[in-house]
Amino acid sequence: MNHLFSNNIWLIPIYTLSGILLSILWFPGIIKKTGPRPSGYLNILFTVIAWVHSLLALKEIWNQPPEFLSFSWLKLNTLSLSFDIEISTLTVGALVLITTLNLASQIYAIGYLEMDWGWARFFALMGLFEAGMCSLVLCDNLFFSYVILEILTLGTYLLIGYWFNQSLVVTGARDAFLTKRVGDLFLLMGVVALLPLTGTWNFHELEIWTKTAEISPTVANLLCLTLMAGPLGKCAQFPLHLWLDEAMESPVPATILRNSLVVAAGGWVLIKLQPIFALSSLISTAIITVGAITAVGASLIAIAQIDIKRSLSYTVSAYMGLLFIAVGTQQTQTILFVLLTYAISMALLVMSIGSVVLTNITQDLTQYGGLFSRRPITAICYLIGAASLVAFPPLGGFWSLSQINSNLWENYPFLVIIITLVNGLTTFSVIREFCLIFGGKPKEMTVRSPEGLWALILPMTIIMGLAIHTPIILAKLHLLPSLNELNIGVVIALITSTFVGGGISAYLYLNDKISKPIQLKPKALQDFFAYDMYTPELYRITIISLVAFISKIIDWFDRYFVDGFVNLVGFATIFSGESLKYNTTGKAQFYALSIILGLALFILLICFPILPNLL
Amino acid sequence: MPTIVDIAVNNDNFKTLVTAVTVANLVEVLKSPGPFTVFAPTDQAFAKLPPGTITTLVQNIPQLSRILTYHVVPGKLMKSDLEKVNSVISVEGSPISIDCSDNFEVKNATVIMADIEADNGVIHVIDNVILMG
Amino acid sequence: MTQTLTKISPSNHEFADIIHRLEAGGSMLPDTPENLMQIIGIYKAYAVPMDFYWRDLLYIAEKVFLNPLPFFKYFLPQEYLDLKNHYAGDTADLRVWRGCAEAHPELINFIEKGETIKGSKLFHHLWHDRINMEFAEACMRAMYWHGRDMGMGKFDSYLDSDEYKHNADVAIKAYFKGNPAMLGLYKLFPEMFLEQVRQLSYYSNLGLFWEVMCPVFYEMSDIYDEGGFKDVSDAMNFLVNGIFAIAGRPIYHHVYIDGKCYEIISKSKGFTWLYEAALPYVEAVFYRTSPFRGTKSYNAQAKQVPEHQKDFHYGILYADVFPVGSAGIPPTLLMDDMLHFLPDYLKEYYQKNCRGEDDQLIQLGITFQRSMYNVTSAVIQALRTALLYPLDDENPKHLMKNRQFFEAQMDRFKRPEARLKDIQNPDYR
Amino acid sequence: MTLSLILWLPLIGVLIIGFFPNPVKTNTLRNITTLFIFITLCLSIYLLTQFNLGISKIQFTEYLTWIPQIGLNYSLGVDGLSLPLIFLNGLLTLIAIYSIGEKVERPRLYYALMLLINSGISGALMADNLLFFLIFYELELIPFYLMIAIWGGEKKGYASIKFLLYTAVSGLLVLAAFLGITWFSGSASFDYADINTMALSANTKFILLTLLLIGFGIKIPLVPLHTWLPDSYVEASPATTILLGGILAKLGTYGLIRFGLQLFPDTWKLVAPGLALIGTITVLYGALVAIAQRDIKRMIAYSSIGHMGYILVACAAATELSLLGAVAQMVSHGLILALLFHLVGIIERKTGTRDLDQLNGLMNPIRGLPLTSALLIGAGMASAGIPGLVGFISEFIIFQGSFIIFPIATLICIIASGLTAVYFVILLNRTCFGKLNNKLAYYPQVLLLEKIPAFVLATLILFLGIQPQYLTRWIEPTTDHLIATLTPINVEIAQK
Repeated sequence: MNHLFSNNIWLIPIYTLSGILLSILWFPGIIKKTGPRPSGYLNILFTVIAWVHSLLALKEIWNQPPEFLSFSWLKLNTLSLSFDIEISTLTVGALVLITTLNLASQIYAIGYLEMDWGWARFFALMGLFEAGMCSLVLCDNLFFSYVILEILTLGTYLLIGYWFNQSLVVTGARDAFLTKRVGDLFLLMGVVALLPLTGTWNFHELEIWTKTAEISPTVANLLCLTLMAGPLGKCAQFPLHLWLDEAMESPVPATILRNSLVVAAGGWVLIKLQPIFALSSLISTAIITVGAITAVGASLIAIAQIDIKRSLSYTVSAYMGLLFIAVGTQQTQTILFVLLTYAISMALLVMSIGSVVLTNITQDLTQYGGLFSRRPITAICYLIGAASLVAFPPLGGFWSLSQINSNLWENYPFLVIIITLVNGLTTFSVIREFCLIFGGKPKEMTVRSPEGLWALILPMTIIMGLAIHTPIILAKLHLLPSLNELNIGVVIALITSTFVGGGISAYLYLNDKISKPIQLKPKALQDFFAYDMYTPELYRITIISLVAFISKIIDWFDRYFVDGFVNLVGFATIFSGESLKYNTTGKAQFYALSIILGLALFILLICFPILPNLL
Repeated sequence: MPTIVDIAVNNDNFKTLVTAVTVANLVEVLKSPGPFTVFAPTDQAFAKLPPGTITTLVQNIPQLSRILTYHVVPGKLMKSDLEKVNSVISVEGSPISIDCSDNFEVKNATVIMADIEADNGVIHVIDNVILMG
Repeated sequence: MTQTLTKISPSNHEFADIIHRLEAGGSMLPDTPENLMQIIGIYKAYAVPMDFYWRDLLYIAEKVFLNPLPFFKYFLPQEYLDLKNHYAGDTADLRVWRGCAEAHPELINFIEKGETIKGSKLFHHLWHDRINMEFAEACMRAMYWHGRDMGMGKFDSYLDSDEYKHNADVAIKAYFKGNPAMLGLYKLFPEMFLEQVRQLSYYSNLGLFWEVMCPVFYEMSDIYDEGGFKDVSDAMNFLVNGIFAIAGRPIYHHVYIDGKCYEIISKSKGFTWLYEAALPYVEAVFYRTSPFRGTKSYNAQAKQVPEHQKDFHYGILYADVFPVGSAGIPPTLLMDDMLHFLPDYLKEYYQKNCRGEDDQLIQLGITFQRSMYNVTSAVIQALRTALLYPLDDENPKHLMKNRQFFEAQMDRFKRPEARLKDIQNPDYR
Repeated sequence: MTLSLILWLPLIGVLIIGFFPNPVKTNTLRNITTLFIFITLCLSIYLLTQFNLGISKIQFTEYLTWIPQIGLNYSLGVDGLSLPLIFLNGLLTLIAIYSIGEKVERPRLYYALMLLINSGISGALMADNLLFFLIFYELELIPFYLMIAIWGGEKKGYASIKFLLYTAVSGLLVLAAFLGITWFSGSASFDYADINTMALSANTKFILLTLLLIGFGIKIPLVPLHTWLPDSYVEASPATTILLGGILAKLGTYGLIRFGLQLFPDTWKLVAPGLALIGTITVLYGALVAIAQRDIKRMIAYSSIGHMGYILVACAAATELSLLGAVAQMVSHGLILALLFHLVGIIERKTGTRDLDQLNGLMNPIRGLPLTSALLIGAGMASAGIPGLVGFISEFIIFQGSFIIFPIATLICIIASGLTAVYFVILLNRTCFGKLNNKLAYYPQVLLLEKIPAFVLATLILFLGIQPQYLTRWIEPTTDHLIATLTPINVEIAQK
């Protein structure tokens, strides 16, 4: 069988990388007379090429055993680094998903950023993310996974910092970079520590190693914890979740990609690392705990937000929490399933929110209302996105959540309750947004609200079609769990939670008799969630002020103690006083003097060894 | 008694106004029983408008009639009636402010001859064309 | 100025100097030859893209109409390039401009050649070597979105009348005749289509507004080239007269489907250029618009976006021009459009200042800001003429009314972000 | 001959510049200097191509007896340790010539000193005779001192004297150590090849090594011997700082490996834990103090202290990998630091300030310094160890190499590289991001002549980051050989 496309699958990141390089030609410093839009068109073209390539490759590789390629990068004495690639249905399928969503968000950007002059930078960075995620998916090597994650961290910094004139953008970019970097550095520690133990970073060889590994539990626990920390930051889990909310300052097309895929990239690495996690007794508890806390906490926070985009961003954290739970309970297949359905529906939700914000300016939920009749396409896209996110049969989220819960019921009934609860809360939250935006009566800022440009609507409707068809496609491919695999009681509980959550929300927010905004009693509790459980303040008074304090202290120490001591000893001050005097009077003499002094010293030094002979 | 239109036609000071009303097909309306209160700008008032204004208006009848109807208020309001109010609503729909504290002023125009009674209303002659806004 | 001041005491307003200047018949922009040269030069550079804007806006409103995938809406057909301007050329209703009624030769030349090479429209479009129509649409959207809140004219409320809905319905049905899918969609979501038509009515509105401004600006440039304007207030007064001359120009929305004209807003509704287009335009575009995404956070919790539309002050009179050229600053599009058509004397002028050719975009942006302060001054003076009293009125009470009007106008520039103070300084560039 | 050419050509340049008839334009002088440095750079590239990667010994040797009475010989040679640094020296001098701006006061002296510095550093790196090395090591002080004292900033007098005193002490200590080495080992000359320290008593070796460590430690510099560095770096002109930080400081680590590790392999294991500790402290100290700075040049100066600490930790660990990383880090740090200082120099010249509280929004593509900012982001990220840039791979090799010997120290170094990211993000956010201040934003443009050096450095940083074998291949044979002589010791330490 011809494997032209799948064997050359490594070209896919190359396509987008060439798009990035070409974009540089349209930086505003370089083009002076024409505009920057060609860079966008070019990047889209390259994404289309990548998309077609990955589709053709998927066709070739379908039901074939995985293949492995390896490119040697750097060979050193005791270290050899090679870029390993896994070409399998799974990885190529992920490529298709990435290129599809990136294509959609890039086309969306044509509309959303039609008045922006920074296209070259924006599309180059989108391309960077696409290239990064594609390589991450293909990559079968922990070291390079780390490298890619770290480059994506820089990418996040630059992409969030896209509108760099705005101060909140700048702090958002900073926080995202630093938070992710903290995770990355833990991962780096794990990477560095792993090699002496295993001698390899290749995921498959690591898996083989784990079967025979004999390491002390402490080492295993520490190792696994550091390895977990990287994805923890990427997936915006407690306590490294803050950046995602601040990242909402970036343009919506970037948010589409970030909320649906970039956060999930952390999950992907986690899946790859799962064999190693089996070594530690502690780690699965840790992962589950983090996931569960985040899932419940973030879905509560989401409900308390008044900002459209922020509310969604906490839903992202909540879903990534579910992902962590699934990883902690070793459900690899199910995680991939969750990732797929989640990515599509979240992309759809962000797209429809963006299309509303673009025409109505405000992002405050309390200023919205009454858009359904005039924005039905957006509203329906939102609804489909919401329905396929949560357990709403027969859409994607229903199947993935049902499968998780059915798998968990035997051993982890407590987690089933948590997931069902989170599902209910999330439904409440997304329906709340829907009712506030589309339901009710028009307010000042929503009096006029036409549907947007084709570049927004077209990708949105296509992704909507994809969301609707996901279960059908999966069923065709026999990837959908059959009903007898599922635990009916658990499934019914899930569906009930969806309808109860959605129903209560719709009742509260569509009912004119209940005064808005709805206040939770006591107010302090609402504020607690609205202000993100005061984590920013917590960070400010702990880590940030600690580092600032220590650095101030050491700086003081350096200035007044170390340097002061030197000055106290006196040479420097005496000479400098003198030299300053000379500086102001006659420069030449002073320099001559210093040269003579230097030379004398030098001659003395040279002659020093023969001095004994002379004596 | 003559109608509002008759009074205007018979007065040499309202040539522009009459032409405008005729062009705008408002003659019939102003001949109808009404009653109306008309703030009638004199020819000098029209002449104060910058050049071109009238040309454009004459070319565009609906727009012209809108300006003209701004000078008309439903009902028969004598000066004594107008002294009691701050503003009245014109036929065009926009308000006209009235100030009788010193002179009898209608917006930025001064009434130079008040209370010319007609069969179907009253005319107040003003020295400026008044405009909405 | 002395004349007014002898009759009433000086103003204590923060911008007393400027108010006194206005009372003397001047502009908010200081009267210097340099300022005059700048603003006229930029009017010229603005008029050429505006010639494209109004034609394309009308083309979209009248012909593209409800096309769901309007990929080619910026590709102006010959018919619209040849469209006769109602206020220029031999066929004009009222001749304001001495030139031709069709698209300006410089514009035609740019459409054909661009800044790069002669090529097809598609090539120039893809190469972004074209007029940035997106900005014109953004101005339209600003008028549309602020329309209700501003409460100016009767245009906006008419869009919600039954008569309008009926007219739109007829046109929509005619447009989608033989397209059951779209007709079905229309049946399901009539409001969605209606809202689009409302927006298209604003396309028409702004197109008709600019159709007038375009020849006025050309004319000013021509007069200046002939040595016509002595000072800034001359230029302003020319605008004031223009505003009056054209005030009664009808604003309407006609749609042409299969050669048949559908009057969605007929001329007989009596909507006028001054009340239904110019004043809302100035309010929505010069004053309000919406915060640039590159300078303000839209995050609801940050509260950087005002709660009420009336508190929006992000138009050209308030905008910070320095970030022009970076991401998230929409006026860059307009500045880029004007960059193609700068008269030589302005190019030379920019060459001498700051970074010369390299920061022309920002320099011309600031010039544009100055010139728009002059246009706003013209609007303020025109309003004063229309609604208040002559500057040389004998009655102190009337002068006081004028004073109050000017002060109220200047109050809007008390906000810290207003650039009124900056443009007083010739070194602000 | 090539080595001698590299050494002497710049000195010929000095003569030409010195005797060039008056009046002479600054540009002419600069072109002459550029020409000579360019030829030396080409020669060093020629050396790189001719370098035999299969040989771990010193190559291209040249030997002339000079003053046999005191054992001083004209002995030159290069190996994988010095060759990359010689190339770096040529490159950075070239960069430095173009990073002072258009106008130079007293150009004749300035360019002569530049050439002198270049020749001196090459000499130190090529010298194969301890005393010969020391001559150059000391000779460097005078031109650097003058560079700081004449073309420096406000407190140049203080800074230059401090620099002179510190480094002179460093020289004295090294001299003492060298004398002791030859004296006690009874070598016939100061020639490197003649020296054998095996026979010395453990105590003697320890004392001699300590002297070397302190001597070179001042030059690197290590905490707490570092106080000369921030003052000199900040007060010196960007050109001087590039040479100071980019290459002169590397003489310290170079000396440490060449004369410390190589001459006292067995004693090294005794001091290694201490060195690792000092290295780690230096890393943390540099990073933490950098966070507190408001002056960008001072911030980068402290960052440089921190980055030199990694090299020390790597040297202490002394595994094949870590030593390779150490030398690679010398080169990559030289490149990155030079780029950073060059860019900071541009920013200071254009905006007139280095204060983080005043700078803002330089990314503005029209009124700001967009290219400078873009490259500053690149350089900052390279310094913070983002993969794909040369800083990462060197640091990674160091971490991986040192981890088996000093796991805790390595982990702390990784944490410190997180702190590096903190201050670089502060720096970038304040200078590049944000909005330009409208009152100040009338900065002059960056000239092409200033852009080119930045481009060259940035290209190298990116290229070597993606293709690091072009960095490591020259170094590897030498460091492998070096470690091969130490292997038993390593094993011993590892078992502890």
